[in-house]
Amino acid sequence: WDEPLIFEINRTKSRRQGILIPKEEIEEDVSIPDSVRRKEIDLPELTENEVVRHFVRLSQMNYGVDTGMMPLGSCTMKYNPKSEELAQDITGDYHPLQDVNTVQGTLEMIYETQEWLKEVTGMDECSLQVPAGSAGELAGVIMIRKYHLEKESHKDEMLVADTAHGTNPASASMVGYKVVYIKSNEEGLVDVDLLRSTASERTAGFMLTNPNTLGLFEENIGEISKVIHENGGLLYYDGANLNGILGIVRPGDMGFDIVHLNLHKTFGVPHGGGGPGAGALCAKGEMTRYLPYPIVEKAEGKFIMNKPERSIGKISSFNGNIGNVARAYVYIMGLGREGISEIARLSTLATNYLIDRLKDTKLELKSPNRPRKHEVVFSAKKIFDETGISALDIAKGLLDQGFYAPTIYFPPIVEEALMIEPTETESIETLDMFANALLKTIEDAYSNPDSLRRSPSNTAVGRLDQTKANHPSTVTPSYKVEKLRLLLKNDLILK
Amino acid sequence: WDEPLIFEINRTKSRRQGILIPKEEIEEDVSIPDSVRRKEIDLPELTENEVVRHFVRLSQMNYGVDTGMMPLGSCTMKYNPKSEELAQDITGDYHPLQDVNTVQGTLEMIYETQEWLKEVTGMDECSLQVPAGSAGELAGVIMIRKYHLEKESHKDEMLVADTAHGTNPASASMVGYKVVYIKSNEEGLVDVDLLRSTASERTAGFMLTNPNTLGLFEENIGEISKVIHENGGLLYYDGANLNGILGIVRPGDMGFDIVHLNLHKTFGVPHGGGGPGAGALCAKGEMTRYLPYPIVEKAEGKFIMNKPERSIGKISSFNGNIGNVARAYVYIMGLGREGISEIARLSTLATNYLIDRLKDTKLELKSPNRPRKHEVVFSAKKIFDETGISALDIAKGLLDQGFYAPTIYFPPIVEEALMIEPTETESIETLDMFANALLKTIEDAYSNPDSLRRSPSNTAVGRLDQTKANHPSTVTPSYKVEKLRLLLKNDLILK
Amino acid sequence: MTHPWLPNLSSKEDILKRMGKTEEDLFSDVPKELMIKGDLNLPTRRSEYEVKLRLKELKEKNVQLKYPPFLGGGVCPHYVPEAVKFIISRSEFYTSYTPYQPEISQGILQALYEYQSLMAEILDMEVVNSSMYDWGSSLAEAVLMAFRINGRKKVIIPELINPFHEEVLRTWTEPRGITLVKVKPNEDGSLNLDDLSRKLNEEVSAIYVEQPNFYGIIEDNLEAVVELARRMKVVTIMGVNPLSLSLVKPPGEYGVDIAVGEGQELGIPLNYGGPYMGIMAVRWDAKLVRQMPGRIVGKTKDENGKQGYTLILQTREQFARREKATSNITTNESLMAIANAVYISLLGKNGFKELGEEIYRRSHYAMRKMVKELGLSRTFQGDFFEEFEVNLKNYDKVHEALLKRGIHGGLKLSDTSSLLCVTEAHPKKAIDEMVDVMKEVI
Amino acid sequence: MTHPWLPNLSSKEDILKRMGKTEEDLFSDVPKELMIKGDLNLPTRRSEYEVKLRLKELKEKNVQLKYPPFLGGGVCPHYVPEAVKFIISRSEFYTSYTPYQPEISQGILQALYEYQSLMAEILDMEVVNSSMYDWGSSLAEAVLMAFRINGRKKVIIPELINPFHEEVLRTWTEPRGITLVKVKPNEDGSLNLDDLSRKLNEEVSAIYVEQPNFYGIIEDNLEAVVELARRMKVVTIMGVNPLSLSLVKPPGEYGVDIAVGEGQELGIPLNYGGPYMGIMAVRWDAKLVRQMPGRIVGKTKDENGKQGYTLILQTREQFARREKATSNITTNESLMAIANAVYISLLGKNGFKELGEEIYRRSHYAMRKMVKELGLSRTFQGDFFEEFEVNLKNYDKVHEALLKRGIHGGLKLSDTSSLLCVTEAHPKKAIDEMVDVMKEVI
Repeated sequence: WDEPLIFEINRTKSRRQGILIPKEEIEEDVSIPDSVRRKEIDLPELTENEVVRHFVRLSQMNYGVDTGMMPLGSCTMKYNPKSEELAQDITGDYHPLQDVNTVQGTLEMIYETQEWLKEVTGMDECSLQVPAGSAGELAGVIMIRKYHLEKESHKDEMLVADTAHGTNPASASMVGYKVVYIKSNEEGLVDVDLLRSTASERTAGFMLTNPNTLGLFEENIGEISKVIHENGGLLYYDGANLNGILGIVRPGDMGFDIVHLNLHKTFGVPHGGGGPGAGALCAKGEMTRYLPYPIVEKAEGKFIMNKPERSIGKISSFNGNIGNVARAYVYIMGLGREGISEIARLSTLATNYLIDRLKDTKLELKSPNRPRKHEVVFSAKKIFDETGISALDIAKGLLDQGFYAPTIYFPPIVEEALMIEPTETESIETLDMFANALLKTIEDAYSNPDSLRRSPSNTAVGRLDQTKANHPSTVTPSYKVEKLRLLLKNDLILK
Repeated sequence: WDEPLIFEINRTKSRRQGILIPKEEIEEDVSIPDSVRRKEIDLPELTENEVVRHFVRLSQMNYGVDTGMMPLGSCTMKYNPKSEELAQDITGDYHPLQDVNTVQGTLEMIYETQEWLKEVTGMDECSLQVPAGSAGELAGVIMIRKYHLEKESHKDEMLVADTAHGTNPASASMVGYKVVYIKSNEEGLVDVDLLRSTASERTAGFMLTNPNTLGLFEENIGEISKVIHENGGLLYYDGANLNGILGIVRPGDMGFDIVHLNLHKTFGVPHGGGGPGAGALCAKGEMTRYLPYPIVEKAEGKFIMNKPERSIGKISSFNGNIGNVARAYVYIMGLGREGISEIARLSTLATNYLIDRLKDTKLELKSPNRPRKHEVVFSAKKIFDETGISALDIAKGLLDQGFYAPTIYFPPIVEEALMIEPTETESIETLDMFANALLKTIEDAYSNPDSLRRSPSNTAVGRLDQTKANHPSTVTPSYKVEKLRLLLKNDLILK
Repeated sequence: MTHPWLPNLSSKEDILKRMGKTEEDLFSDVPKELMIKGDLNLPTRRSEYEVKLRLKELKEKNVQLKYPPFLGGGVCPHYVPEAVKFIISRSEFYTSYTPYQPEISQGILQALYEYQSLMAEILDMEVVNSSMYDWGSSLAEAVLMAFRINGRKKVIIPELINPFHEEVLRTWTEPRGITLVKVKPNEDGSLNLDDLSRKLNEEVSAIYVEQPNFYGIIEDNLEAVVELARRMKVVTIMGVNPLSLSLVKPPGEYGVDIAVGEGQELGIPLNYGGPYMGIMAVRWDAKLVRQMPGRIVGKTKDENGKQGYTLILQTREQFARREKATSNITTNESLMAIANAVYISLLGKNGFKELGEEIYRRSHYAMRKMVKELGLSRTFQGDFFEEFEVNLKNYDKVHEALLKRGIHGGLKLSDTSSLLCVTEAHPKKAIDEMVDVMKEVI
Repeated sequence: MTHPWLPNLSSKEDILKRMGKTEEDLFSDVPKELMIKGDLNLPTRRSEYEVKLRLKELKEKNVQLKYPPFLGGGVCPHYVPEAVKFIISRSEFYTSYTPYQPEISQGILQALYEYQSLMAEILDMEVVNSSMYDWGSSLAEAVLMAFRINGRKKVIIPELINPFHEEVLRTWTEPRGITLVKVKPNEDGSLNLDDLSRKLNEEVSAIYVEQPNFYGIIEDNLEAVVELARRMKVVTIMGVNPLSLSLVKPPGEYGVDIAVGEGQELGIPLNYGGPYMGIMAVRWDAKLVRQMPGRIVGKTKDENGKQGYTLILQTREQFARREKATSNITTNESLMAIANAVYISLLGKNGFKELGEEIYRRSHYAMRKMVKELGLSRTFQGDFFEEFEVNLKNYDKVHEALLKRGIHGGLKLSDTSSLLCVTEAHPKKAIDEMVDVMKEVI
């Protein structure tokens, strides 16, 4: 159905309100002078019923993990256990600046989470102050910068694998580093020789995910680590792909100096339609001194907030997304040691099962004989060449069959890329259904390409006009702009 | 979409479980002898994800007040404020047999609710032990019986208006009364002359709703009360329609001796897809001595559970649907005296507005000049005669326009009845949309009857095969029967 | 004035104007002298936050127990999984109505069909309705059903019947002239078959047995009961705690006619008395099915041959049959049936069994500890599930001592007898602590 | 083994067999010496009930305060309506991903568009992104944005800036060589324009002002600030508490370039530090819009002319532009933006104003009571919203006395200074009780 904009529901403009404000009998006037006083505001006027019904209907026009499989590569869309919501009980009503003596239980939870994350990453210390993965990356790169500055080593280059997530170069660049890409070799792995020849005294560090975004384990990680460290650089681990090795091998054991984790990927925190997530930033050895604060420590049987000696400071205003840290806490507790050690085994199994189911198709795979970890990237180039059906068309075709689409056109080194991450929480039956849906879509590419090109047709809307959406004379980012357009008779160009 | 039966999701029949059982290290064997020990059971084996996803999908194939207007006559499908759910805090975890000293707060809530319901009904005492309206009716009729028995008056007839809800005669009959119907007069009201001639010393009582199911206020209620009481009978108020007079006039003031309330109708408790609701049974004067127990009373600053002197006993095993009583408590508290006094005014306004919007159609109305209260019953007989489109077809046509259907074919005294109750919680905009949808459906009856007869077509399924559903050789009330049919090659007849 | 739940409050005058009417017109048929004058004696409206503060205040007047109470008597404390709460909080379910329009109610219809099907497996019976109010009312309806079937007026019940259910049974059936006859227990607490045989005759409409009975005791010879009843053409009704059926034989295996029970223990909070969930099931027999009260969902197809669900056998119901209906029930406990369905689905085959075993073990551990460490005795010696009775010298003294430590002991059956319920919600340390406190005062 | 979250755990061997592989094959590329040997040092798995008990245990280690703490400092206690919690608990929202597939993500896209639109009205600015992490990170991004626009490296901030946000700003911008210059306050706590003029020159990239500032003080001459900045082609950044905009002029009216702020106070719990909700908005100016970080949802049409919503201006983002992106942000606070949208919609025009007024009144009541009854003084005398500072002889003594009564007083600014936040969540009696307790120790 079509759901009107919230501004357009109460068309008679009668006075309504969706919640009552509690009022105390207090003799105080609002004495703000006219010069700073707000005059008007155009907000909806609706009852609770109207607001609830509106957003319930919107929710029904949305697809989440609770609706079906979301095989988005590098996003780790796993099932979010409902018990995680219980965790709000020890976070929801607590103010971040409360006397620590009044929140010892909450601090204990944070402390335990830090300890557990240290254990699974093989690092020496973790800070949970970073509100998301990319904030963790930013903090990590700032740590690298600070470290080198204090060592007085002049380093202005950050090495980044060409398969890296876009956040890696973006983070490096935000801190002022020049980004130097390391091209992958034929197999889709870091070209160690190239790395060796590129690394220099200018190299501040190397940002890497392992397994990489092709789902391949960088088996030369020992050598990579050696090269970087020999050049005085630091090895940075992008934790987005940790789900492929969790319980099998630890970043700390592979030689990484700094690790960020996405608790909303690997540790089951819901993605919330794009956020909030929660991050962790872990470091080894000397690097722990630079971590963002606060870090919770135990001192004389009491939990306290601590600031590492050379801390880069804070990356968000308060303690980090603790509400979500608590969800990850429940997730880890619920899986326990027994469950955590199965995560990579089962997510890897799911990926390779899908590869097995799709092996006799026109989808192509780099290094087809290497096992994948948490994800796999197929190229639909052959299909595109033969039928004109693109990765985008395939994605839209899957929507019509009740699945969310894989990540497409990423990583950029694969043409017509379909990047699929099934996770360990999808049953074998669902994996089979997904494989069948993909097989059917490929078949359609050959037998019925026109209809596929017009897909999706079973969804709330069809393919959207992106030109209109982005053109300076039609771009519409708010209702305010809609109103202005009406008022100015459409003469509102973004310039 | 099609959602498989829960038994059919894990098709590989692998061992799965949706929740872990907490286990203590206790040395105890399960030593139930083989002769009483359970051997086998066929239950699904699913993870939490599979169970949640299944039921989320099912929920999306369901229509509730949070999805849109449900104009079901006599059902009072009003919006259920979300704050009602807070009330679980003082009911959820409390055992009904707990020492009353440990649940004083909960008892206070029950006590206050009793007091408030006494006030709005004008009765002397209320019992909240009845879990629903019809349970209240049953209890009420048992009270009437016990009262007459103790008075040693031989009374074996229960008078019931022909517009009454089906529960009235059913309740009377469950208690062993002979049901005598009082036909309505031309105007749709109780025919007082007929009542006078029918009432006799055999008359145990008269079960009445006011406003009646046509939405008409029984203005002769004073006379009706006189007739019944002169014959030694009792006047029983079916509270299903209270929403039409709440805050305007009270059953107690109209001469009713016993009143049941449906807290899930008038007092905002959600309907839960058919239940649970909650009831209240209130009585005046002498009749209070017969109420079901427990009733909460205040004694020396403490709340206690009391049993009226001549109580008929308990109608459900424990204290009644207290979880829902607490929701009604929140509802009444949220509206307060100011809001409660507006309920009938606004629900009546909504009904009469709809009548006004529909007045120039082929829908017919008994006593068109009398105002309606909470509901209105139209007859679609003219439309049926002219086009063959029935009330059922009209109902299905509305489904296709995103509305739930009115109650149809009730009350039986109106042919092709469409019984509409908009409630006070639907905005004027929604009322207009509903009126427009109904107008369009009527138009379709004339311009496009075939397509209307095939409606609904925008729903999860089309019209269902009721013959197959109910036929002894195909009736299928459980998966167990499905399995047996398969095993017995369909030779399973219900005989 | 404006109120968050009343959209047309501020535009009342406008709407009336559009209709050319006044508010008085709409109530012109209500006699003036009957109309409420002045304000109702109700509290003034509260904002949501003020409501919450009031509820908090009330909650603080309740005693916050350290552990769930060791109380049973037909309903017991259990852990309700978050997934269950989550599903029944889906407002498409909880704000919906009885699915009279199946085309846009497939969700609740399928969910109820699944409840019926899951409960059918647990009970091993074919036809389960989609809920009554609670165990007590299910039992009452079953007895009325038997009465409709054979017109006889005597009903045999065990002496160790749950007294709460018994009272409901009396309230509902006494007006119809139905009398209850009680059968003595054996020394172990099970039904005395000799006494039963003696009391069984052609005036008897139905025999009701409970599994386990009020003392938690597992009946071990129900085959014989059913056999005796069958000979006399007496309707057999079995009341069950469905959770016990994880370990003991289901009613279907005994071939009983009607099964009743309480679904609370399968995913429903205690709710201080309700909502609970009355289970009712019958054998695959038209005579029984057609006399069964309550709504039933069945599977069928739509016009295009697509599978769908709808209410079936509605000719039994009050809205169609009025005084000839099988019951007056309309509002039932649908949402609780869905809670049952979700919980049973989560448990699954394995979890259901594990849960039963864990409860069995914990309750036996508690009993044995009391017998061994406190020297308490039991009136009946039979094997039990979940609930058990112990004799105390002074219930009140023990109860007060426990309450002082934030522990609520068992149910007072008499001054010297307590009925305890122990489930997976009672950690071992809670049991140990209870026994320790008892030790101090015994 | 079986686990409720791992469907294929028990059929691992079967699946491997179907693939003709072993688990070792799947990890053959991982160097043996790196693989984890033995068990990880993690707790054993807990059932959901055991998790709940553990959380309860932790909660009991926290102090249960009698009232919400009188703490602000950028985030404040407020009542979050049930309807807000209900909507963001709809799992179609909270388990969904960034809406890269708009066709099946219209729900979240429209909801985010509505957030942007509602916030646009509150700020009176045209373009709002669909969230940053919090006020601090929004501010940091705004300063980096100004740097991208004009390449200058000095940023002017008020001395009374919120120190928590200031620290985030420093952390993010220091690596780029950006330096912060502080402007003194007037006696009333507002920005000293003379000092500002003195410090303003052509090296300045941006001026940042807060409304209200850290001491809660309402700035009353921001027109002049914007005017000064415009002359020097300096980017103007205004940080706002959006709730204060119910009473005071919005950034749009001043014509500022960028507005930032914190959405926590509009329907988001305190969460002991987050999730919060970074607001960021810019004027209708291509230069600003194209440099704005974060996701933006726009309205457009589909192939059939049907209205729809999609992410727009994505060429600014990291996944497309990599090191040339406007920011590295990916995961943002979408769900919190929806919470804002629901809460603002519930408040509506009237409720928004009423809420602001009630908070204003209560906080002024508290301040006046402390001044009058306790004789406390304030460092700055300007009018304030929601938060205010008072001087105490001994913060710690007062704090301890309050805590003993279950009351958490204001934030310690120094040994003799406390910053208090009073909102609609603090009943009058809580304020009175706090003052009474303070009376005893002052």
